[in-house]
Amino acid sequence: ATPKDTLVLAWAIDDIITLDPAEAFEISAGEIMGNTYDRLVRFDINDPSKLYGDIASSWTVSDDGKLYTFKLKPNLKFASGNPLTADDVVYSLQRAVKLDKTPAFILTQLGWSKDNVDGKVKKVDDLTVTLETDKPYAPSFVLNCLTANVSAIVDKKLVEANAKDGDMGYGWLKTHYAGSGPLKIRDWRANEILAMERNDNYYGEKSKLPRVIYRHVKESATQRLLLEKGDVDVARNLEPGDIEAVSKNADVAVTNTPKGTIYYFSLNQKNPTLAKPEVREAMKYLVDYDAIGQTFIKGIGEIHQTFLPKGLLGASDEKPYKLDVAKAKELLAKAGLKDGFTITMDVRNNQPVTGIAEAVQRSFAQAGIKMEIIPGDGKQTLTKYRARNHDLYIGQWGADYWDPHTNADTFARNPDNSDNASSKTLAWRNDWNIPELTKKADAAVLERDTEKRAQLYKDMQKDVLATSPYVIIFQMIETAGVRKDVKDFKLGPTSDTTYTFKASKS
Amino acid sequence: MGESHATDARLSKPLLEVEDLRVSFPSRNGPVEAVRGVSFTLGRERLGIVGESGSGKSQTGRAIMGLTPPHARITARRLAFAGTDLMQLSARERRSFRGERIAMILQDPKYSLNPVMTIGQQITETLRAHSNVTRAVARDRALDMLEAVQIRDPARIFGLYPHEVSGGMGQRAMIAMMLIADPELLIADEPTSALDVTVQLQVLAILDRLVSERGMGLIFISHDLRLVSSFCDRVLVMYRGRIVEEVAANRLNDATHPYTRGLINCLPKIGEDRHPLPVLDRRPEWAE
Amino acid sequence: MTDALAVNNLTIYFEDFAAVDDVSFNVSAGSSFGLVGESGSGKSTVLRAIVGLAPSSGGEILLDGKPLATPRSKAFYRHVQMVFQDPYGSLHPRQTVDRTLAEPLAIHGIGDGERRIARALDEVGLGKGFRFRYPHQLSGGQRQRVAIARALLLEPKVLLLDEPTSALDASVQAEVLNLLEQLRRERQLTYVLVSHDLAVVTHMCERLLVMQKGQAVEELSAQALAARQIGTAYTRDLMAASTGFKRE
Amino acid sequence: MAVVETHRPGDIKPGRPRARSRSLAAASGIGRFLVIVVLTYLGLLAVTFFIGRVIPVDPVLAIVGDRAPTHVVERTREELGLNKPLIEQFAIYVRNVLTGDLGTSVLTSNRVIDDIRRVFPATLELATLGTLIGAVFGIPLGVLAAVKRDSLVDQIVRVIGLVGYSVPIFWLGLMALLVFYARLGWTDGPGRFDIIYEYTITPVTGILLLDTAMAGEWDAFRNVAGHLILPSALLGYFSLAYISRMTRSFMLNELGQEYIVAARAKGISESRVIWRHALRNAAVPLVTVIVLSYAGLLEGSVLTESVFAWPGLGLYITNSLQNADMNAVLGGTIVVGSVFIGLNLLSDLLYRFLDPRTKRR
Amino acid sequence: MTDMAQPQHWRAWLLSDRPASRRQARLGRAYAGWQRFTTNKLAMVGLAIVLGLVLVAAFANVIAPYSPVEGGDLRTERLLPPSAAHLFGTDDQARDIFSRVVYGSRITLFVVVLVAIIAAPIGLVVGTVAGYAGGYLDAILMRITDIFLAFPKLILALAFVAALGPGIENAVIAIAITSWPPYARIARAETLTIRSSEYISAVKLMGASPWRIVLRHIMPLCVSSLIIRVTLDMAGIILTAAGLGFLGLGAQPPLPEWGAMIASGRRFVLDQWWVAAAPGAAIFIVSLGFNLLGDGLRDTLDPKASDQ
Ligand SMILES: Nc1ncnc2c1ncn2[C@@H]1O[C@H](COP(=O)(O)OP(=O)(O)OP(=O)(O)O)[C@@H](O)[C@H]1O
Ligand SMILES: Nc1ncnc2c1ncn2[C@@H]1O[C@H](COP(=O)(O)OP(=O)(O)OP(=O)(O)O)[C@@H](O)[C@H]1O
Ligand SMILES: [Mg+2]
Ligand SMILES: [Mg+2]
Ligand code: NI
Repeated sequence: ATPKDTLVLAWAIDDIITLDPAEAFEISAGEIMGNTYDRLVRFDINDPSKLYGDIASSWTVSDDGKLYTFKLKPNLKFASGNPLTADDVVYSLQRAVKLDKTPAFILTQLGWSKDNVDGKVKKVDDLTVTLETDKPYAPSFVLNCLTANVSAIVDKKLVEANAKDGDMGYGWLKTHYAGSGPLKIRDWRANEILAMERNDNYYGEKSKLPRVIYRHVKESATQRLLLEKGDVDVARNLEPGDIEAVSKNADVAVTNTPKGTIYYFSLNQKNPTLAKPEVREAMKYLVDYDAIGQTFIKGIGEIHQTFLPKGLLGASDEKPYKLDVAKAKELLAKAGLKDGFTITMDVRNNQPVTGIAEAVQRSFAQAGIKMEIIPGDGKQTLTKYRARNHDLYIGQWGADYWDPHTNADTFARNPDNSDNASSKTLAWRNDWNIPELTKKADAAVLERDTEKRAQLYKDMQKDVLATSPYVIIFQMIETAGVRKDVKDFKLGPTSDTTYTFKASKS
Repeated sequence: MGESHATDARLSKPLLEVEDLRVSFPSRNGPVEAVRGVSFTLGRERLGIVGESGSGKSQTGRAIMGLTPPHARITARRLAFAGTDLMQLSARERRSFRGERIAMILQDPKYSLNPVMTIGQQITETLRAHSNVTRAVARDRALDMLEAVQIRDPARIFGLYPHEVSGGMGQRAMIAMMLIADPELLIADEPTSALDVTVQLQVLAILDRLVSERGMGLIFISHDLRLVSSFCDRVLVMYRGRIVEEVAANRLNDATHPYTRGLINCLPKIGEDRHPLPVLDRRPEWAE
Repeated sequence: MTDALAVNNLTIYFEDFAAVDDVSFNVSAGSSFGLVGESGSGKSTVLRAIVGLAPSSGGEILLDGKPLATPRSKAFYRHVQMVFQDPYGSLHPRQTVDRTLAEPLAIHGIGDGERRIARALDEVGLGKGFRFRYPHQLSGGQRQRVAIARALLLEPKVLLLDEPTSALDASVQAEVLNLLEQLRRERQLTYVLVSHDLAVVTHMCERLLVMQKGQAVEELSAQALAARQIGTAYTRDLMAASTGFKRE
Repeated sequence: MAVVETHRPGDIKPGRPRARSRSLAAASGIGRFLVIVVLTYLGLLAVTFFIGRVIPVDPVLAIVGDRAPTHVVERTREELGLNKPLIEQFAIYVRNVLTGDLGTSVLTSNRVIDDIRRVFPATLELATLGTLIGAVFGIPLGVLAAVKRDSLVDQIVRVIGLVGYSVPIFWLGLMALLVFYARLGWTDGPGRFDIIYEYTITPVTGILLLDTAMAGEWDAFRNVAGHLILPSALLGYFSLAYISRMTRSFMLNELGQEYIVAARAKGISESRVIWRHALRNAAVPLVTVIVLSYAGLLEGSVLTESVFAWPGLGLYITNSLQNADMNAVLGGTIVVGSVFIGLNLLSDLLYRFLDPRTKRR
Repeated sequence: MTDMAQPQHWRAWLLSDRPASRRQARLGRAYAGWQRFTTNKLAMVGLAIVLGLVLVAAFANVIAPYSPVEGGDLRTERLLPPSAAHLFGTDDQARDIFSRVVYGSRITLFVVVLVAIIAAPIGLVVGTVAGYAGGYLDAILMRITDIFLAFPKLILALAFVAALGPGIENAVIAIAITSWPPYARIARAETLTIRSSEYISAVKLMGASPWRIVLRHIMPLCVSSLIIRVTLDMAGIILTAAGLGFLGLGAQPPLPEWGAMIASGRRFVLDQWWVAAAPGAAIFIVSLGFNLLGDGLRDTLDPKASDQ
């Protein structure tokens, strides 16, 4: 059994490698950051298009659309007891840019860099901060960037006290906590446990439970056992079969929410066969979407074929493709591949991608395409993918922040297709050279009229759907099994918006 | 008192009676008879058993001890020790005879002493298995016994492990181990064949003295006719599991059986110039 | 005339232990020389040193007056062969008699194997029936005969015999000793025979060397021994022990 | 997985080992022994290191993630010294190790040494209990089987052993969890203890049974024990299978020796013949078997650990390996190597202690 | 009548202690071994299982009612419990598990045979050469062996598979690489005792070269204990292969490798137990078969054991 005052979640948290918000970019780390660090703004998890001030009480955007002024709430305090002021906000944003870790691009895409950020992010007074962007981006885009974890506010005093050799506390914060969120991190033992406690200095509604603990459990079956036995309150990595089973359990409720993650496989255009437009199209007809939807992703995903996941601005729910072997064969014949061909697919060793890959393998076979599955550990297939050495690659892509640009940027932009390009977008990884689309994407992010902007994205999705080397299969639905005595546990649309501090137990 | 008592006993009844003893081992091609109807009686005397390798000497000795491997079959019309029929006894009763009343010295001290127990432990163990003596008393008795088998520094040897002593020393320790409980019958299975010739005689001298002093019966198994004839009172000659001849030791040269005669003759002797040596011409009827 | 084999001041150390300490003797061609002594006195080690199986730390070994090369040449092995003590250990347990005997012929590239093997078996008194048996199908005496046949196949001049009969029953011993004598006569072989049994050595050899703890105690002729013309107490002890038990 | 979970020491054959060929310490003198240890270590490190570098996984990827821009990837690569020649990287690594620095794990952000200090006791506790169970039950069973050779008891013991050798551990583990934890509720579930005790238990040694007992936290102790039952019983079963089998074979060998006949000739009781004489001799090779099987368990049993969500060494190394977290893998390998060398030494010492023949006069 | 007499005649011919030809001697020896082997009932069971495995592998296409890789309709035929149509039920790709298990025997056999013919010879050569040569060569070879022994086996295998890329052939190589050291040790230990035996001295005295001695005289003697050990290890090899498959690094899908089948079936172990149970049972039975066979071979081939 679990303690009354503690919410215990079983979750695969082995992806956490750091607790520093300027660096953390993994799914579970995202959720921890979301619960433990405040930021200027957040979006409403019930309607992600709505933004509200977190530590900002209000903000304004200048007419030229480049200067953002934030007013902070007064009398804020960090968990450490230090007051939270504009200094901390400026420090945090500058720090993220200067450290330039992986998620820093979310901020640097606003035109900030190591060298100029001191001039772009400025304190006006203790409760006022201004941010200046290099272009008049859509405000929704800029503000959404500020909801990301990389924009979280760290305790300047505390961090600096632990800094070494001017590393801005980088070494220390990897394993420590310096925030002001509703929960504070008490303890992290990699691959074992992450424990959070109520932060009594939090400005808003305090956490109902004094303690929230994540237990690292990898196996779905094990999670299910623990959940059914009441040894955890929430199980987070249940697979379809287990979901079905726990949903029959009277003590357990199943909750879910669509996530900003989509699963797709892509065709490397370096491979001349795959570069043929007919082949690209044929493959989209060679996936048994329905069967996959009813089996491998039942309860954890729904069929989705466009590159913007549902819930993002402008997301389109078009599903023109379904299994049609005859049509595919026709297309292949047109491409001069009547007798099919042989191809490999790099597949990460986990579910549901392996199952889907096998299903795809079978439907490919019907059209004479012999597909060999090359299983690999995650990092292994990724290494290959990033080196553009694959034929087919199956994987997922999750939104980095809640704005359509995050996916447009990677699926539909490829500013430099040379081998040593600086940004290795998905288009780049598949050697898909698309100057036209790139321009469209660049324009869309500057469109300040939300309606128009949404339309731009809709158009792009249509293009991508028809011509791209991506076969997008489904959008993830995150599902959790929750014991009945847990109240108000709600999964957020992004990883950093699952707010465990709102949960309580009866 | 030992001497007179022994004499009485010798007169009253034989120590060991063996009649039609058979030992057979099952094998795929039917049972293999290692001992095929051996009969003899033994008083308080030195009885030698000779014969070539595989003739069943050891198995005879082991059958008397009850140490035949479990899968073997033993039958005997009579196998009695001091009047008690050994065949009728339970395993436990049989065990109580072993060591205490009948003891056996095995051939090779290198393999017959437990390598991980000290000599002293192994000697006192026999004693403590049969009588309720304290550790200290057992130790004293063991030291005495070691001295009796001509070990010069008993206290030191007592604490040594078998590998730390020479073959001759080990053999003496073995003798001490078997004699400490004062058995009435000692079976010595080739007790000296692993030893150097010079040591061999010393060991035999010890055995000889013990027999004459304690009045115990001795079965001396060996393949060395010359040794047996000079050491024992009476000799049984075995061939293929049977006794082919029984002679008084000092009359060995007058043995009648061609097998026995052959065995004696085929040995080279110093100072005799026989080229070629006579060889044994085995006849099937000997085995009948 | 030079001796067939001469051992001069041979010394052999195993680490710090002198297994053989300054031992010398000569064996003239066609004669038989005996080495006696108790277990561990270094008899086998001397023989093994001659054939190069034991390292010699000092002294020299001359064959027909010529010092031996280390390692020994192939030709050497056609000149000198050895028969070991343990008939159970000296035959490869997984090889038939035939295979065992074919081996030396194969190594030295000697043709006509069929006939030679058949003849060798005949010579040692084993008929055809034994040719394809495995060692476990042979008795000790038969094995020793195979070992002798193997040694003879290379037609050596010198045969070293390391206790060839000590593992055998007395009756079998007589057969093997007779065989060895007969072979020596027929082939004019030179023997060096090791034994712990004085009787065997005097039976077989003209001269013998008594060893104790790696050292030569005394060298004497078989007649001298039979006549009890013994120089050392140790040899006298050995002598006494070999006559049987004497009750004081 | 019997092989994976327990190392079958290959060189141990039933038989009375007179001269033990594979004896690390038999190398005369401490000096030579040390040289051997150092060489073994270096070899271990070199092999691990170069395997780590040829694995087609970019170690930087584990740190910066998939989304990182090229310049971040390149900078990180430089920071980690991964752009230097392999030999140089290896030299640097060895130098650091010599100064006692195993480096930092990129996955956990901790010093590798701290990580290992955390995960190793978990494995240690499990392996120790497993081996204890295996020895306590396996030895008597093996003895019994040998004494009653070819009887029903013997067959049963052999079958128990064979089943242990043949059944996949991950499958059995899952089944055991299902039955004893989920259905019957007799034992506690995966993990080392229930969350309730998360902050009652303060790890001192990391061996929680000890920690809780020393702190007098008996509730926690009971909970920890409850969690240990299944995995340790499982590992115990596997080592039991192995130990009983080896015991049987050693005992059969000893029971065939002449000194057993001699012992029986003394008229001592059969139980004394078996336990005092035969087993005491069989114990000599047996300790090596047990110690090496213990070493196998200490290396961490990835599959058991993964089924029981046990935060141990095996999982740690496997996980690090899959993410090309080479500092952690190398650190783990050093520990495993040390365990192996240390236990080999221990088995050698025990061997010398148990077998008087190895002592110099 | 003749029918009855004939076997007797053959038997006598085979068991003759005076074989008249090399062939008769060899056959006789084999027959005697076989006879000893047949008295061991458990070993016969083991042999039957292993033969069964070989037969099933050979006739997989005849025995299996369905294709092992092409499944039925995902919507209707997925995860069906055992029934007359699907003896062992179907898996998550709607494939007939019985057919997969049947075809899987080929892979298992492939792994087992390949590992045996890679690892055992390596171990044999390293061990005998080290043992016979002694000195530096011995020291070097044994250090290398020690290093490989000091590795956690599965992790070494994992590393190799990771380095070589997944796939059944690479898994085999990885397992072979991790499993030769014990063989080398056995071979070396045995060589050390054989080396000082008199029959080796005798061959040396014939003037045989070291290579000849090692190859023709020592190796054949080490082979039998190696065969025993390899047979006993077969179970372990199958389990390691399954473990690699379980960790996703063995066979590539959709190959019906038993370990990988358990790995994918393990997700359903709580509700659709048959998915993991069938390959689990297959592994268990085959492992058991090899173990029984190994035990029997030990009794037959090990001269020490057969003396008892
Ligand atoms: N355990 C056994 N199983 C089968 N046969 C056996 C067994 N023990 C002994 N034999 C057989 O019994 C016969 C007699 O053996 P025994 O040991 O009594 O001979 P021995 O006269 O003592 O010979 P040695 O002088 O060689 O010691 C031999 O043929 C032997 O093969
Ligand atoms: N390879 C070796 N290493 C170390 N010591 C050895 C070696 N070979 C022989 N010795 C020692 O050298 C001494 C002489 O041994 P050798 O075998 O020559 O004796 P032996 O006279 O033939 O005895 P036996 O009659 O028992 O055969 C013995 O003490 C023996 O232990
Ligand atoms: Mg005997
Ligand atoms: Mg000798
Ligand atoms: Ni292992």
